[in-house]
Amino acid sequence: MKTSIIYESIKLNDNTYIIKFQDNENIGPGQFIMVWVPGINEIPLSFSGLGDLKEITIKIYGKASEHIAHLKKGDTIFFRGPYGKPFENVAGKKLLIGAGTGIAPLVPLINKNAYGVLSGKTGEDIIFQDRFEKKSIVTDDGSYGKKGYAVDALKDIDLSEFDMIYACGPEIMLKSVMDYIININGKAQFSLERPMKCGIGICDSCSINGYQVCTDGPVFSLNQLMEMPEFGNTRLSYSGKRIKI
Amino acid sequence: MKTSIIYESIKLNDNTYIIKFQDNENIGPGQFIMVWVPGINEIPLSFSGLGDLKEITIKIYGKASEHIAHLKKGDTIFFRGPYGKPFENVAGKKLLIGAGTGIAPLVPLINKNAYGVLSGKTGEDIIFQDRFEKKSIVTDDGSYGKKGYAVDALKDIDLSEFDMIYACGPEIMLKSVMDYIININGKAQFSLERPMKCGIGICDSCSINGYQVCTDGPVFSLNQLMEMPEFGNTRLSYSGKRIKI
Amino acid sequence: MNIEVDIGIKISNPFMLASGILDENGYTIKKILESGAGAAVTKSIGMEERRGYEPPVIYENDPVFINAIGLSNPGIENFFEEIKIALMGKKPVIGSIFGKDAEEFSYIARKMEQYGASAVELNLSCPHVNGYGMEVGSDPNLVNEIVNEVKSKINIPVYSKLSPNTSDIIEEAKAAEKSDALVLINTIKAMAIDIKAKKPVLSNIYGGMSGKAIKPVGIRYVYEIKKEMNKKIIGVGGIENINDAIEYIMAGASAVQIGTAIYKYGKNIFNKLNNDLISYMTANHIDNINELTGVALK
Amino acid sequence: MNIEVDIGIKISNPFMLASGILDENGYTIKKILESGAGAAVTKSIGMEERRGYEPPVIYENDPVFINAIGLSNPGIENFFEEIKIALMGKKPVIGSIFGKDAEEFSYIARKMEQYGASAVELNLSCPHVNGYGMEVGSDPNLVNEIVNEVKSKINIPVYSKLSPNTSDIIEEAKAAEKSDALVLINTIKAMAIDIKAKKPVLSNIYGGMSGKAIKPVGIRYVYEIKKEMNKKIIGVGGIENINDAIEYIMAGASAVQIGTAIYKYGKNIFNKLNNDLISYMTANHIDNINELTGVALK
Ligand SMILES: Cc1cc2nc3c(=O)[nH]c(=O)nc-3n(C[C@H](O)[C@H](O)[C@H](O)COP(=O)(O)OP(=O)(O)OC[C@H]3O[C@@H](n4cnc5c(N)ncnc54)[C@H](O)[C@@H]3O)c2cc1C
Ligand SMILES: Cc1cc2nc3c(=O)[nH]c(=O)nc-3n(C[C@H](O)[C@H](O)[C@H](O)COP(=O)(O)OP(=O)(O)OC[C@H]3O[C@@H](n4cnc5c(N)ncnc54)[C@H](O)[C@@H]3O)c2cc1C
Ligand SMILES: Cc1cc2nc3c(=O)[nH]c(=O)nc-3n(C[C@H](O)[C@H](O)[C@H](O)COP(=O)(O)O)c2cc1C
Ligand SMILES: Cc1cc2nc3c(=O)[nH]c(=O)nc-3n(C[C@H](O)[C@H](O)[C@H](O)COP(=O)(O)O)c2cc1C
Ligand code: FES
Ligand code: FES
Repeated sequence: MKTSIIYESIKLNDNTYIIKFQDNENIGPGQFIMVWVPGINEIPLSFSGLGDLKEITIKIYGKASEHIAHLKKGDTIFFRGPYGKPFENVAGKKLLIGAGTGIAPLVPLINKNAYGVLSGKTGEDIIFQDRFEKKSIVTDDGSYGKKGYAVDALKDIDLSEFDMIYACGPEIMLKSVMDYIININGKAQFSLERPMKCGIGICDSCSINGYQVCTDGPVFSLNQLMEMPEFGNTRLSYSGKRIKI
Repeated sequence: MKTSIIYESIKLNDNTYIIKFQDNENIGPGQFIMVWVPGINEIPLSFSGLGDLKEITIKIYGKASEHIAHLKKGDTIFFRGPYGKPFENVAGKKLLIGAGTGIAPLVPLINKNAYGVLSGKTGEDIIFQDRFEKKSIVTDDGSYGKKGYAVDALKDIDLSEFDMIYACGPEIMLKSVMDYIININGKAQFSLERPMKCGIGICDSCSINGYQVCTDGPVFSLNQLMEMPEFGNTRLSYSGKRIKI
Repeated sequence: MNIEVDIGIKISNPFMLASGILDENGYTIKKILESGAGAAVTKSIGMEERRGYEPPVIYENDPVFINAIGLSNPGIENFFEEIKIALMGKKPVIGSIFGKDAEEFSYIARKMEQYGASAVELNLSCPHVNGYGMEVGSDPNLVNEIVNEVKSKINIPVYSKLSPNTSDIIEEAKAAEKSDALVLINTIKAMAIDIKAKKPVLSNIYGGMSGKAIKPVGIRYVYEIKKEMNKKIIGVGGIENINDAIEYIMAGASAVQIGTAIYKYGKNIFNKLNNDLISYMTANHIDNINELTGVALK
Repeated sequence: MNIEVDIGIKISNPFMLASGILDENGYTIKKILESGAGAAVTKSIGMEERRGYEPPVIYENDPVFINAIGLSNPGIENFFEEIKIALMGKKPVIGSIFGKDAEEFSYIARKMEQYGASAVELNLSCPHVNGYGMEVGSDPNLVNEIVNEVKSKINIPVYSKLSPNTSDIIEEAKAAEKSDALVLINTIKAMAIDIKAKKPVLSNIYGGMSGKAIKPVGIRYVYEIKKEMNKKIIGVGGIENINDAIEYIMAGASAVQIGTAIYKYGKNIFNKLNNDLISYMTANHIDNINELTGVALK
């Protein structure tokens, strides 16, 4: 297990925090680590910052994320990794689509050529909007930006002008984005989230059609996903029971 | 376990053979290998030739040495190693003292500057004498060379003219050589033989005064040996019982 | 050249996927079969859905690998679809099962047969409900009862997978004598402490050690049991390459299973093992892999 | 800063030489003590002189290390001189002993006490004469009898070294409850086959696995037994560096023994462990090493 000392903790909103810590490992955008909270749990988290000071952005869902979100300067963070295949970062124009904290792993891809589509349930869920020069914002309840889902925001954008589309968020949102862009722009990369236990391609809990999200992913190309009938459709629960997404 | 294919086998006398086999390992003079005869035993053997074609010279004592001595071209030799610390090879004049097959590990040290003292029970035991330009030969029964022990041959030689003395043979012979040269020439290296089981410094069967012959030796300097009351005096038997040498 | 082996069923090569590794989702099993495995064993399935333990469920520090998945499984009634998907891989799928008594084992075994499994593997190394720290497999009477009961109820081969956490595996093996093959070995109970956290790493504290570190224990059990009784044996534990597999075969195994090595070498390890087996047999003038089974005993 | 520990006797640091490694010749033991070991355990000594097995007696392929020395020893009557020499190292020498019954054990233990040993360690993991494949240690009644008998006959501390080749080590540990400390663990039965020779490597076929590969099993036993009973424990198995030693201590060990690692790091590993312990304690603000014993259980 690796450890690092927390350098800084920044509160983004009621339940979302940025945690910064020193780590010299060379990590690619989209890769993740398994963060251990001794005595509680171990969860996958990706990076919203990839310099010498690494940055993770974490939303509180349960005990483990709560514990990590509340780490303070000087505390120790335990983790293993980095794991998974990173996004391929292109030189040209990029469209970054992130739902909620799904925008976090896309943050390292932001540059002058990036256009952001940020979605959330409410305005509270929208983070990192100030990092983008050009962006669209949508919320389910219309409390910030336009009312609607991420895919609705895409309808106002000319997708053909982008060299690569990047998307990260709940699988159901990714599926709707895929269904929409499939006929317009074939160049897209999606970062998937499925329940993870081992993180190293051995337990089968994160699998999708024979691929392990933890090792073959979490980033998959549009072409790969098109050949996965499970995508947006079914997955295995923590116990291994096939359930609808 | 490493393996090599026997390239050539040469009979030296009734019970002594040279076995040659390919091995690219860089081995120093005096180092040894543990040769395994599957189903029979495993024994330490040093090298009489250190080129790309390695050469061991073996005298038949029991089953294992018999089996190895009778290996033929094309047969497989099993071994592990090399183990032990090698002789330090000096540039100047060298005196090489070998009793019986004890001369074998000294062969790689032979050059223009080397003077050989070869001893044996009978003339049959004298091997490698043609490799030396200058030499003395002694046998216990006087059947070849002068009658006497190695140490007797030394009495006719001006030891002070040698930059280094090298000796290998039974401990009792090494002890008598040490006792003789101790006041004349302090620059000497001795290769010891003690019962070996592990060859890697863990079983304690080859030990002498806290040193392991397999890892700290088999080559020791005169100065080291002078501080070992066990030398030429007592050793442990195969079972671990202290016995007189 | 023949690399087909017979373990009650014929499998096209001796390399099988071990239970519990990449064999929960039918699609993954299918992919493993397509990657060259001769057969695949499913995750161990029980009567009821079981969540298993919370992460961390693995500790990895090569050569040490410890897991405590905790027999998470969807329950036999929910496993039909996965088998159905896995069978699209067109090679034998073997159902691994666990239960608390002979009745449970035979119920699940019958289901596996109905679902289309080619054989069942009895995981006799799981925790026993009626006794702290005990395992089903360390009670020879219970093993005997389970094996006989399952054998009498189904028509596909039955394998018994034994635990190395015992003082007398030979007694266990004899109790499982009616099995068509013995599978040796399951993981060795072990644990790791993180000294910075000053806490055990696994949420369950204890786990099972697998991989490279346990190979010499697996080889010993295969050899020891092959010597004692003339039973088909499937070897498992720490196989990472063709030499490891050959070592198990020489010790007495007719086929071998691969688990932990997959995290190091990926699913493609099966294709590689097949290619390396052919090269090995060619170089050593071996026509039939079955010739090698148990040669180290001679 | 205190690194002295109490295991019935006080030792100046927690690092001891394990039985069977460089401890047959008194001079070697002396040298190990001079190289920083807090105490040294001798090779296991029995009633009679025993030749042990023929070479190969070891198989080494890091991380796997297997030995089958076969309890070669000079017999207790011939061991006096070695202890005498070893004691010139001026630190505690602990006599490891084995026998077939309580009477033999206590006879040898008394001799060890007379020779000047500071404690005896009962090797309860050696082959039992009255039963094929059995070990003294897997018969709790016999263990109990031996420990009680030895305890009643000598005045120096008695340690019981238990075998991991068992299904219920807790039962064994309880049978050895009267010991002043438990030593965990001995080697795990294992073997290796050379696939080119198509033969087992060790002349005895089976041997005991030690080193890195067994550390997680050792940690598990120390932790499991410390949790179950409040006994002093000496941890052994796969310790190669200070982190390994600390892991054992956190699992519940008061002291640790080092064996196999010596072939990799030499006798000087003891000096290094001492230095690294001081550095560790300084960095972690620990004043007394005893504070760390069992912290992972809390
Ligand atoms: C590859 C990968 C990368 C990830 N990167 C990040 C990241 O950078 N930042 C981040 O905040 N999270 C990230 N996640 C998600 C994160 O791992 C989970 O939020 C976390 O496991 C929750 O753990 P917990 O123990 O706190 O909550 P749990 O106790 O597991 O969950 C509490 C409740 O919240 C629900 N829940 C948990 N996670 C989510 C979720 N992600 N979305 C919706 N509902 C959820 C649960 O179903 C449950 O009802 C990533 C996941 C994956 C697979
Ligand atoms: C470091 C080292 C290097 C060695 N190098 C060589 C070498 O290059 N060539 C070589 O021939 N030998 C060498 N030896 C000696 C060799 O290892 C032994 O001769 C061998 O172990 C005998 O094994 P065996 O099983 O054939 O005979 P065993 O069955 O062990 O012995 C049969 C009988 O011969 C006696 N015997 C065995 N070895 C010797 C011996 N060396 N001297 C006198 N009596 C003996 C035994 O006591 C016994 O009575 C070396 C030994 C060591 C420790
Ligand atoms: C993550 C993991 C999960 C496992 N789950 C099971 C299981 O459900 N049933 C079973 O019989 N064995 C299970 N095992 C044991 C393996 O099938 C195998 O016996 C063991 O890992 C040794 O083989 P290996 O070294 O090739 O992994 C599991 C092993 C691992 C590593
Ligand atoms: C070569 C060798 C010989 C051993 N001999 C004995 C012995 O005589 N008595 C004993 O109790 N343990 C013996 N052991 C076991 C060790 O004392 C120790 O319990 C085991 O090796 C685990 O520790 P390690 O991994 O540090 O070596 C021996 C181990 C080795 C490697
Ligand atoms: S998390 Fe285990 S296979 Fe992906
Ligand atoms: S032969 Fe074992 S210590 Fe030298």
